[in-house]
Amino acid sequence: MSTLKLAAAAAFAIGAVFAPSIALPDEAAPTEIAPKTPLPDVPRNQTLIMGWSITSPIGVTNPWAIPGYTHQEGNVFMWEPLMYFGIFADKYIPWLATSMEYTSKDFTSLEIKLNPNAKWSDGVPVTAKDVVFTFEGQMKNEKLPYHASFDQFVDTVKAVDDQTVDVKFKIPAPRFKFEVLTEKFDTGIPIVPEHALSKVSDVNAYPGGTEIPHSGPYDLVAWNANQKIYNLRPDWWAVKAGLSQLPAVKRIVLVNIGGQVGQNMDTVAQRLVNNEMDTALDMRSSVIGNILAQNPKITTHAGNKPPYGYLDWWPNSLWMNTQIAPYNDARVRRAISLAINRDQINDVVYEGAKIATVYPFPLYPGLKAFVDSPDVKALEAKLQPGKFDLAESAKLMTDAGFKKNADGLWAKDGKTVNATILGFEGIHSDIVPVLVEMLRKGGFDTAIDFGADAYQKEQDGAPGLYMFGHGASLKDPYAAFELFHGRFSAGIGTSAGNNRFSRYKNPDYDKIVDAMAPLSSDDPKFHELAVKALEIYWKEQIDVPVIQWLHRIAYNQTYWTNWPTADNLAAGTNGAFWAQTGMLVVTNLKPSGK
Amino acid sequence: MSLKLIARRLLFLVMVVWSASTITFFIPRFSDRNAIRERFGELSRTGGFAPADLEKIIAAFSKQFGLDKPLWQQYIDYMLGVLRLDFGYSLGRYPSTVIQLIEQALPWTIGLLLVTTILSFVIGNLLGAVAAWQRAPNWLRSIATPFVLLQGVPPVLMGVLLLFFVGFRLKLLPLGGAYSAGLIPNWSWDFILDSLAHQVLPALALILGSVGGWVLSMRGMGVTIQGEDYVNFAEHKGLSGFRIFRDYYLRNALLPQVTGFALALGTVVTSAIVIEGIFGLPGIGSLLQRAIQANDFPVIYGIVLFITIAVASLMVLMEFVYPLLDPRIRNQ
Amino acid sequence: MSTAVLSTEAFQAPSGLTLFLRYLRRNKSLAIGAAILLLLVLFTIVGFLTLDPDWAYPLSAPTKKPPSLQYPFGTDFFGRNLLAAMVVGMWQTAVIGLIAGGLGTFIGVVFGFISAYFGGSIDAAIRGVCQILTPIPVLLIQVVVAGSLDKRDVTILTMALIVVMLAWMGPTLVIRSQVLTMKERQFVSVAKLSGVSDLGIIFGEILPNLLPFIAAGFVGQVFSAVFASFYLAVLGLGPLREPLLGNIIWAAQSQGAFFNGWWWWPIEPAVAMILILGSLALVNMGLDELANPRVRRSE
Amino acid sequence: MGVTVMDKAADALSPARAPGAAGPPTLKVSHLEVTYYTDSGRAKALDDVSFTLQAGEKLGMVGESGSGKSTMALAMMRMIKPPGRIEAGEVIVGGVDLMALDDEGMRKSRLSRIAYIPQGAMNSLNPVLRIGAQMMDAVKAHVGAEPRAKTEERCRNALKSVDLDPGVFRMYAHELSGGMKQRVCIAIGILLKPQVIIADEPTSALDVVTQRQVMETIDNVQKQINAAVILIGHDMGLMAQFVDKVAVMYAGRLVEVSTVRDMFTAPLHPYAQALISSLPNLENKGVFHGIPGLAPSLLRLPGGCAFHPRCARVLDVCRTARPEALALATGRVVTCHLYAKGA
Repeated sequence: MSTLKLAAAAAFAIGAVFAPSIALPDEAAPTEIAPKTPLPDVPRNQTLIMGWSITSPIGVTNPWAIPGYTHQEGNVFMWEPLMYFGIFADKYIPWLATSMEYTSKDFTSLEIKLNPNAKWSDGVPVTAKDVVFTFEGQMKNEKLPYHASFDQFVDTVKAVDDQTVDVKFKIPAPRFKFEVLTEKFDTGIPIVPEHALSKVSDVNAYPGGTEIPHSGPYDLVAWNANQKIYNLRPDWWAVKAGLSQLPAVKRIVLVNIGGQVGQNMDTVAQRLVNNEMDTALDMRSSVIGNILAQNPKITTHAGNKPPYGYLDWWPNSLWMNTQIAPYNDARVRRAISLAINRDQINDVVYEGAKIATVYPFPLYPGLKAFVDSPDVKALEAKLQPGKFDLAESAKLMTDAGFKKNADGLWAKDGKTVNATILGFEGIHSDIVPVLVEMLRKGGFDTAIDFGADAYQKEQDGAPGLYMFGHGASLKDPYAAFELFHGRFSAGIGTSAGNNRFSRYKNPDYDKIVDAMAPLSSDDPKFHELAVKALEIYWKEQIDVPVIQWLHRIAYNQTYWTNWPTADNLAAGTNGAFWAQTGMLVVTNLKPSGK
Repeated sequence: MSLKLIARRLLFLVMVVWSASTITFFIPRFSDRNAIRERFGELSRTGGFAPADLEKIIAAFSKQFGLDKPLWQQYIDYMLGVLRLDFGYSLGRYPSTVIQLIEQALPWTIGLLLVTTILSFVIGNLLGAVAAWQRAPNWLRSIATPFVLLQGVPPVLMGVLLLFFVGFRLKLLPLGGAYSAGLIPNWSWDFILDSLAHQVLPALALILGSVGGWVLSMRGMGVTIQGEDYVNFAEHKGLSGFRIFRDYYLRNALLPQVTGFALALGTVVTSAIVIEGIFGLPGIGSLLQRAIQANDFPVIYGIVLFITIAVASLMVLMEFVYPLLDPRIRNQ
Repeated sequence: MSTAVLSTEAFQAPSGLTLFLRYLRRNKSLAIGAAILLLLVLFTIVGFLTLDPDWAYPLSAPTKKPPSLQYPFGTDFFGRNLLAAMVVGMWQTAVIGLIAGGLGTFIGVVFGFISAYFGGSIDAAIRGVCQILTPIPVLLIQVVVAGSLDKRDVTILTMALIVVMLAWMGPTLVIRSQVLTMKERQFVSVAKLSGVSDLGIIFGEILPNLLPFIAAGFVGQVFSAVFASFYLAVLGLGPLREPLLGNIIWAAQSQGAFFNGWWWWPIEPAVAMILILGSLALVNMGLDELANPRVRRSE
Repeated sequence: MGVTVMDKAADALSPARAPGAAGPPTLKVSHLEVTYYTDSGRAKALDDVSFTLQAGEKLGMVGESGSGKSTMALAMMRMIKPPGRIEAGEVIVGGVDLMALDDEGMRKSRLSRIAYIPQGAMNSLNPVLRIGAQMMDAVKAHVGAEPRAKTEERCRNALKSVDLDPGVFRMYAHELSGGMKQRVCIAIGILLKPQVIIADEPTSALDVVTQRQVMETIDNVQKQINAAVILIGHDMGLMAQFVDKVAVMYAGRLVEVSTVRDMFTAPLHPYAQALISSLPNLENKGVFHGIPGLAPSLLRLPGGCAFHPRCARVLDVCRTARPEALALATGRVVTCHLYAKGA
């Protein structure tokens, strides 16, 4: 290679190395959102500072920008649904819609009436056109989160007039209004502006930025790697409509605490204690108590006593892939459950708070009523799903044809049970190590896997055991039971339905669930079926319910009061500012007067 | 310096970049992890996302990102991209491009990384040189020892300790972030001072950990140089201890270290991964950590390559500076 | 100047041991380093003899107990007896260090020899590869690899392999340069003339003279191996159930140990690490002096 | 004890040889003693060495390696490093006892009173500093503030006086040949016109031609500054042509000091005799008489005369009694029992 060629090649490379700029695709998100003119100063006591680890691409505010968009990082302050649901008050909170009523006995049609005052940030009124656009988008665009549900249930959507929308369902959809059209926790859909998105070529790639018209009370004004800043929009329609006072929070600063959810939490804790933040993402059980001890101004949903939090909607089970040996054997599944000492879990991980559970759903008012019903109580007494009994566990394993090997581990023809538990670093790093040791004492060959690819593996059905939540039931047990329906029992390697990892298949069980589907939860027949389903769930030990999930959120009352707590329901929502109902939490805050 | 030499050096640079990009391209492929799926996993884990028909969506995106092409073709596309410093889209944070993510992160660490690298180089080498200098008093020579030991403290712990005592208990310095919440970055003094204050603890954590390495290598070097005839002759000449130390001993002992300087940059970035996590600095380190967690390999390539290129270029730069420091190289 | 001239007269020189001890007296770093290492080894051995290794795993003791008579090192959030954890952890750390260090040095020596001894294109190739790989931030790559690995494959052994992967260039270059200088020495050319085979020369003549360098190199390798594996573990990329020193710190960190006042939990593994790395560093310095005659002269 | 004898001896012979200039000797070394504390025991590297030298005199030091030549040079510079230590003795240069000076004083004396021209000048020069810089800093370290031009002038002159092109001033060590480097060292050595110059095997590792040139250079510069020169080396042949007196060392002791002529025609000490006869010359060309036996270990010196195990003319007394330095009427000094009775 001649010197000159070398030089040329090298020069090329150097050129590449130091190339100042490269062409960015036009639909790409902006590198940073900085206010054109300096922002007006807002005093600390009118500013709300919240900590979260922000991961979504800068500039993505369009709910249909997939997969960049998440409601969890402040976007809920810009977008509004037809209705909210106040879980602890157990009531609907009408919002863009004044009413949503099923207009047929069999839940096959629904009428939505919109609030005539509703306006987008650009002054254009929110009308039936927007609702129809939103619904039809979900129906057509298969990249959107609720495409599947719309595809399954919705037949047609019609705008009767500017304020009225008529929805026709293919099959009875008694839960569609609640599950899909109502926002609570992390589910439900916001209404998007037809007049803006209909002009966009690819709605999934359009970031939205600051210019996209929105109906929520706050405008995004700044966003870089460190933080997002929202300013209050004084002309928010909901004030005129009498749905809300003019919010006291004039500015929201969402601080990016970096790292990964659940990591480096003690740094965040210290910033909370030093009043650098008003609230932040939920804390591990080990940290929250200490936060309260160090700063009396800080409180939690449960005040300042364990468990320091409220029930989240994701009770965690030890899921088992029922298509993989030995987890295809109900006796083994039961044996694992018997090896788990739920009281010890409460003591070791949760300072004695009663967190361990035997249900695949959270005990919110509706579900609490269900489990307190006499027949469920009787069933529980009979089956003792929470029993800890190594002897019985051992017996079941022996029946299943296992023998203890030299290391005291259960083995069948030389191979031990692969009981590696998959979990998520951060949120599971307290409970999984404990489970692992319990199972090991029960003779199972355990290990921990906090691989970032845990979720994918669970999807593919590669592993046998994994810690995961049941993001399903809130009002009635149907959604939880549906997780185990046979139609999600795809073969290993192909993706099971999302968050449905047990791949359980049992025609009798499916019959029951199918029978429940069209029934409303207050239907006595529904209750009867639900108990049957629960019996199978426990008898068959489809998975091993371990703990209720708690949100231990620190509320710093130095600058802001009226956080939603057990004694003060506020809007009746949960206190997570990142949940779909987060906007209600913020707009209900009152200044401490400091 | 001859054109040929320059050409050779630059070729070296190209080779480095090439091998680095190749390594980084193939490593993440060992695992059959799919970043798109994991992004949805993340969304889904936090409950916000529940499409039943994931496979379709994932396939759609895989196509968009060209992940459906055969590996060799992806490799070629990727290589062509590298030449343009274009690493394409982040899989996990579409529609951001990798370069954008790096651009977003860089301002918050570039200063930190450079300053810490330089400071620990200077401090470490001075201490190391003194430690090896027979004529220095023992107390002076022993200053280096604690730094050597401090290497055993992982940056993460160093950071936590500093945070807890200096930041939290004494409230001397801010607890995290690149600047105080609510500020808008600008060039006013207030802002600059504010963000500097936020960099002190992370910088300290990085420096304390990395000085030891320099001390060790410099000490080794110094001990050798000290035996050289010209150092003895310098003493025969009746030079003062300081002159001998500076002109005859240090200058010669430093020469080999200079090359190491470039390499150190790479190491610092690695430590930055944790430090930035702890101090909530949204810099290259945190970016890389997330990327690894999410197996967002375009971003992983992007960063590793970015660093490698930086290091390699720095090395080449050193190659050109070196002759100025060492006349022996000059006319070869 | 040579102060002691070989003597033919019949007088018994002081025994090798006494000489070595006297040498240690002068080579402080080697002495102290070796002493600490010895202590650590003792600690581990005694530990294994007196403690049940299972205590190093969760739920084997009451949780969050500060150091006490019953639990000299205290216990952690998960009910590990930290004394046992230290014992097992150090042992595992040592294993990684020795495997990785040994492998790295071995590869280094082999390549170094081939490169320097046979020279020519082989030399050019090996040297080129080393130089090209050097600027690539090793730890960074290791982090990426460990991060991409299937967690079930992450064991003490794989940790070692990950670490060794990019750690052989250093020794290769050192050995290479040393062999080059050796080649020029009298005794080698003499051997060559007297028709000793290449291998004969390598193993008979050069290798023995290189031992100090190899030893120093080995210690250096162990050092970086221990450090790297430790680092990966601290990032939570290690085999999580094992009480690797790094893992313990990782676990402590993930439970906000400091904030919660469980200081002993992260501090103990850190101190252990300081001792290990510190002693290795000292020994390394010491061996430098042993290996490098220049240095000895100036000592 | 023998000390007095020695002193007399020294004084007795110095005027005899000094070209002109009587009065106090430029250099007076007495009872210099150096011990190395090695792992395997104490080694007396220098044992009761005394001699004097007048300005303009050239003394050649010979002896097998390990006999203590270089140790003596270093001791005179006070550059003995641990584990070595100067136990006793005086080194008086122009009336000043170097051993009595404080460290700073000694530093100042180096190069200005007593200069050392290193052995193996190959890497005695700092590779990264220009020759000029290395000369200038030497000067600056001694003379107080003086205009740069003046200092530079000194250096260029020094270079001239060793027949080096002044251009060398701006060069680097690696640009010079071995001989040139050695001369640069000499030039540095004479920068401050010291009264004593010690050249420690200045010609080792040089080819024969260059050796001559270097020696001549030393010869010239000495004449210019009329310093006392000590030439250390084992090449008797080369010595013979350049020095006035030859001193033979054995096992850390000065066994004989004589004029070149006396030494080569009629060496007294059996060891000296052996050395001389081992040189090839016209009479015994081809025939080579080595010295039987090996140099003793300094760690375990034989009792009595250290040379007795190898001595051809050994007496019983040699095995037991340590011989003293004897100043003979001829003005020669020898340390041997053979001549004790004669005295």
